[in-house]
Amino acid sequence: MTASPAPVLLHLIALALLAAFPWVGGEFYVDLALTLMILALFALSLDLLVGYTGLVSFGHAAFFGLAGYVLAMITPETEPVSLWAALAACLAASAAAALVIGWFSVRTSGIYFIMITLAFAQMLYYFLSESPAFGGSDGLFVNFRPVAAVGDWLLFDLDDPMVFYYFVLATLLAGYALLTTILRAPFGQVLQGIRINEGRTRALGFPTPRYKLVSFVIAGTLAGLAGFLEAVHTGYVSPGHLSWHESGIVLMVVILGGRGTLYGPVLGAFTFGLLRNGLQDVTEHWILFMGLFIVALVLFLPGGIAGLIRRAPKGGSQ
Amino acid sequence: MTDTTRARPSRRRFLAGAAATGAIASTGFVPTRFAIGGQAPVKVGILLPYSGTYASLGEAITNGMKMRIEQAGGTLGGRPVEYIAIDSEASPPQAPRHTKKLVIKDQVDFLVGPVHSGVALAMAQVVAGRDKPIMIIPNAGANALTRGQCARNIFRASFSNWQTCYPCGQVMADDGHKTVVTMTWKYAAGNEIMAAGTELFKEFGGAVIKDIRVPFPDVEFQAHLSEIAALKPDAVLAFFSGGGAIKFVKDYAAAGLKDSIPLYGPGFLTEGLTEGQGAAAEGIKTTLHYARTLDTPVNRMFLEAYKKAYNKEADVFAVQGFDTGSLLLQAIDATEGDTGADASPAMIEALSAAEVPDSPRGPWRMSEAHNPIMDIYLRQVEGGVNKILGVASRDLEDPATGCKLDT
Amino acid sequence: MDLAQFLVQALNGVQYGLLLFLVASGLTLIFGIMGIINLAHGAFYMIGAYLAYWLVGLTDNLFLAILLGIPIAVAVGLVIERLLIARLYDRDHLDQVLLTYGLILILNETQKILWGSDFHGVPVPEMLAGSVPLTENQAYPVYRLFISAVCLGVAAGMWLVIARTRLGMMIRAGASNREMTSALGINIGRVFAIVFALGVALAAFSGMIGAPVSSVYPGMGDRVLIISFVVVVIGGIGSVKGAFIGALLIGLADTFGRVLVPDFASMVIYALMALVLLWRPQGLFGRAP
Amino acid sequence: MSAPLLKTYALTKRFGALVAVDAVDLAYDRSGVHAVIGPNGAGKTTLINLLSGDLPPSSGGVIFRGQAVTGAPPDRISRLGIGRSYQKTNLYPSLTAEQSCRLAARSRRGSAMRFFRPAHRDRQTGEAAVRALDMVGLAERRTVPCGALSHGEQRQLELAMILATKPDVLLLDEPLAGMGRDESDRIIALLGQLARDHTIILVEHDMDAVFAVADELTVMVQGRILDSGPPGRVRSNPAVQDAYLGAGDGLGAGDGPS
Amino acid sequence: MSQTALLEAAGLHTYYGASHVLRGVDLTIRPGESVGLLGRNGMGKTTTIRSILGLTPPRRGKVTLDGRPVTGAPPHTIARRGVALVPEGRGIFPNLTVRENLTMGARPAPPDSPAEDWALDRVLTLFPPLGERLDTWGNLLSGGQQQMLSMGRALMTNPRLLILDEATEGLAPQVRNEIWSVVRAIKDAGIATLIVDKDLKTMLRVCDHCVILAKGQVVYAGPASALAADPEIHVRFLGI
Repeated sequence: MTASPAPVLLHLIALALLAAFPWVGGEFYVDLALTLMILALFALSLDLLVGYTGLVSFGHAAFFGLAGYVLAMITPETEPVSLWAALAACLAASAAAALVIGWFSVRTSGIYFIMITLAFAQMLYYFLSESPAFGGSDGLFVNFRPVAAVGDWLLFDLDDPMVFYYFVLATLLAGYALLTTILRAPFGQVLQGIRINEGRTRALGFPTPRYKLVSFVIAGTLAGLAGFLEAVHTGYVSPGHLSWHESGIVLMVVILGGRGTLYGPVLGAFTFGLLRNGLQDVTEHWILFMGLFIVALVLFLPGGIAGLIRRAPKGGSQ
Repeated sequence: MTDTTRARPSRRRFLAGAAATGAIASTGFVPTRFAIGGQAPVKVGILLPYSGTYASLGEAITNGMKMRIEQAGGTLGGRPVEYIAIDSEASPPQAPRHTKKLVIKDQVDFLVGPVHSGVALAMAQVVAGRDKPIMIIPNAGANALTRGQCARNIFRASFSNWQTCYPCGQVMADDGHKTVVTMTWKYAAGNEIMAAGTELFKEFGGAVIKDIRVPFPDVEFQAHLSEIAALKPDAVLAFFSGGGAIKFVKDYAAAGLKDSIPLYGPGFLTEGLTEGQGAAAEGIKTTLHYARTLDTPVNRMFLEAYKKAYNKEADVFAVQGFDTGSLLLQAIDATEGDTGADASPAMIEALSAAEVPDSPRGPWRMSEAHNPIMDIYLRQVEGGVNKILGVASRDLEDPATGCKLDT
Repeated sequence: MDLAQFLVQALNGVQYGLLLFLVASGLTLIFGIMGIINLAHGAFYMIGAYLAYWLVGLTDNLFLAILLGIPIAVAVGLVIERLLIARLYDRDHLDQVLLTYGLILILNETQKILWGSDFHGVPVPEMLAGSVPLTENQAYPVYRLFISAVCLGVAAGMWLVIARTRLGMMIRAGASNREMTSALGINIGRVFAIVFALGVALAAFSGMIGAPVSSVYPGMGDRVLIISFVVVVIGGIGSVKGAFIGALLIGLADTFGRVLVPDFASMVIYALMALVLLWRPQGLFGRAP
Repeated sequence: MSAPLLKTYALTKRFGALVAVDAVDLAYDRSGVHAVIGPNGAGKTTLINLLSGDLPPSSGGVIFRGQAVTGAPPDRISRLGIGRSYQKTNLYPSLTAEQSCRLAARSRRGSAMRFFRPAHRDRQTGEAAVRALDMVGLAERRTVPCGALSHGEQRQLELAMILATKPDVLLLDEPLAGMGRDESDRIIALLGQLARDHTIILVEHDMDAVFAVADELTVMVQGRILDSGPPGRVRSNPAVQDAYLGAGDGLGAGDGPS
Repeated sequence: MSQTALLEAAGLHTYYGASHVLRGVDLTIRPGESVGLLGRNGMGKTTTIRSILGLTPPRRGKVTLDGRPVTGAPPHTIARRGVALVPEGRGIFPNLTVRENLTMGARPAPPDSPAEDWALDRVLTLFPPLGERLDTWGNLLSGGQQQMLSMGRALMTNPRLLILDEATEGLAPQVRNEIWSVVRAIKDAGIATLIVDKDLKTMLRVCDHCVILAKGQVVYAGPASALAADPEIHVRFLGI
């Protein structure tokens, strides 16, 4: 639960790499890195549930996609919207949705939790894909990136790809730092208690359903933040963003990277993304190799990629 | 769809900014025939589904396009062709990443794709307003692509959803039907096609007594077939595609409805699927811009060549791929092989005025909104093939409502 | 809706429900009884459909194709269980999720390599090709009725095997107390391998028998996967009876949902699942945890 | 005589056909060790589960400080001041002893819905945790993950975690099972101290320990109370002896040593 | 004494995770012999049984059946070599009927075995109450009936060694008597038994040998008659 020196060093190296990347990466790879940072943030948010609270959600894309839809709906056709207003609206929407879905879902556990989160996400998916007002199955455009202005003064320009890159990086860092802080705080300690042994935690006097709900809302809101960034990035949202495929992919990323660590999902996002990208370049049968890779990983590397790192320096944090 | 062309400057500013960011490694260097002695390949990026439900469409389009270019000597403007294909997975969320890979990393000269309308819109968001590449849509029919979302460098070689079924209304009215039930999947293409198909029908005084919408991509139709049986309309106008179309047509016939309530629809309902549908498809009338049975020398040669090259029957998607190839040839011929950024306006101009006389579907030309103006045929399944009864609508042009191209 | 319509739709609902049970039957065994979260269930179903297409092409006879296809599916199931699944019994459920997700990718691509990407129809066997009149203008396809009968047969067969055979006893015993079962001299590993293979065979069988009505195409397993989980979870994990009743309930809810609340038709089954789980978190016939 | 601190009336728990706890009436005063003994399956653990809120009773009820708490969730019962230990070691294997106790102590510092200040900076919980570990003799081992503690140490930690929640009533389900003699002695002494100002309900098989600390002894058999009262008297009850050593009549009395 | 041991466990060290439960347990059972395993709760009796059966394989030490090592073998192979368990808590399959509980693991006696086969009829003769409830679900039996079922189920595998873990626990005195007389009948039928029970007095009458465990070690091993003669040991290691 506390960082030992080796991970701290690794974190700094990773941060330096990401910060320096736009200067050496080339336009496409910079854009890819951006996409993967957003995926990493999305995966981090799910890891709060899967890895730290012991709740496996199979509907997490609902919050990711919903935030994008809110951005698309509030962005006027002909002018940009304020970044602050957009952020507030998108995060509030995902938080509210997470509160409602979570309120129902945290009463169940295990596989039933998986299925009930799936059920709610599917309902939202169908609602959006069947409502012409929300663009139907074709989705919606976000015509303008939000403007980060204070009064008339433009703070920074998200249309500038470099600025946007660092904006995403900063958001990812902020999310990472927020989760680190929360997990070290009493709240996070209770969550981990719930994951390891919910019955015992309840017996110690913590009303665990309430903690699970709050965790669900935080995770949903962070997923919304990632979805907001994705919508700003691509300028396009579709019901596909809420589909169970996307929920499945982000769950895979978390498991692949190593749940229960914060660096795991980030590594998972980059591994998954680069592997997918690389395999698509190399072979027509990339899906086959992706599948073989995943199967091999489960068999030979339990605990995901983070398991490798944890195994290397003995006596890590957990 | 709304008009978003005025919104484009913002996007373009971003993209221009991207190119201008000095630190970004790519130099923007574009090899042209003049630069490297005519040997630098023309890069054709392909973003089509090669996995999942739509994989066969992706393959047919690719085959058709490559065949057309092979027939023209295997070169574009005298330069060899490098195809860079990516599996779109028919997934809109993945589309921006895939598109950027082709556009930014591979610096393709032309971008061909996709099948899925959602993917097309996501691609358009990346491509629109750029000088390069020129995007040619070989299938996706979303009306918006050549209406509100139309763009200078985006062309469609296939159809708008509206076109495929607009003549249906007249056909049904001509057959003497007064009432119709529409039935399709509850998604954008279904809604657009049904709206087009009933437009004329209503003008002729027909009534739509129910719009049945099946959750996409569900193929459980039984409850709705019972509804239709109870409603007893004069006709049913339906649109499904692929496996869903096979199943729908079979279920419709098996429910005993085929003989009492005739079935109409856009040609996708039966095109290339009659083998799987068998006798259930007999008698269904559809409208489409193509039919395998089209008896023209061009089409006969096309079918024969395709069969020879790929050991498979060509379908409408192969035709759309073939015509995409024709457009690529015309574009590059206009600049004599130059694909540099400066050459773009000339290519766009050529494509905007393109006429495709040697299409298997019959001659067609490009509209101002970059969508084919073409004949729509009335077809009926007879003896397991879509037989052409005649032209349902000659030189049909999509209304292109809301398309404003800054030329 | 008049009474006749109501009855017709009820028939549709029951018929659809039976089909859903068939489609979910393999998952009922693997997930419901063994507790393995098998995301590849839909992929096995799809492989079954392609096997039917391929073997019907060779033999021109669906029933012969099914007879040939089932041993293939059993073999595939056994190999996968021994090589992969058997190593995961003691692991976290999430490892099963990840592994079977990998299996989906492998099976999908295998399908594409073996059979290509085209859509295929499989003809209804001639002896079952007709329809029987139902109302003045609607008929019911004989093959659908045949499938319903097969579904009932499969349900009865599953019930018989589980309730009436020694293997069934071992399966139930193993599901309730693995240690005690092996302490009585039962090779529980082999029992689980057989159950897994049976589950795969059932998934493939439903794909084969359904091929003439559903047609055969890449990605057809996706839809089947989710709906199968819904069936098993609504019915209650570990209960074949629950899955059967759950499937009928979903079939009826879905059918009447389409007719009565068409605007929300696609959400009905998910709403139903959410409601059932809120009312009885362990499903209709599941044992309380 | 004041109203008892913790009282049950006709407390009953059925599992299907089995009546695990059968109309039990108990009343516990403010302090002291109240031992509950009986053969396995007598319903002792079920009784603890009913008192702690882990199981809702089938009928009857529980009254704590004059307030009905029947069916209250375990977290509420815990916050009211009833802490419990588990028969089967029930810890956080990946947390250290100190982290576990901190978590326990945290539950008495108001809501833990605190998101920003690191938990380890909270001096009070830290001190409470260390104090609890010290009381059970685990202070030296506080940085060891629970999973790596010996069985006996894990039992000690169970107790430390309850102590860290500062309960008034302790429900201890076989706290000495699997402890070494030294560890047992230490815990027995600790229970003796705690009994001065805590109500301890002790389910235990170690009879030496029970007789060393119990102020009152209750014997349960088949869900019912066989006898209850001062340990000396209860011990001499022949029915109780039979329940423990067997009546010796298993094969007809008289043909063996007695 | 000249006979080879049916079961021999030597120097068993068994762990649950990091917790070291058995610290070198030795145990020998000869064919047809009845051995009592005694000790207070938590001293390692059940763990000894689990180690022998391979349910919790020992980390060190050796288990042999008829002189052949079975250490580390899976439980089902050990069971098939003639060891049957009547576990603590009875381990009845709740979702199997009485008949199914009995027949599921049934194995006929080996053809070369001199002993009479324990078939369903014989088991039902031994436990008449089960015969009346053959089609009842296992979990609907009373405690005593469940115990009979558990024993009958074990007998149906035709074991040479029957392990009884707390077979009379939680039963009414009258039912306990019935169980004990069956235990003796089983012994008389030539089946070796390993018995864990709290009823010391009866144990001393039934068993030939007794072993007392404390803290994972054998603290007493000897003839039951010797133990019976030494009440001081009872109190020290077992009693109230």
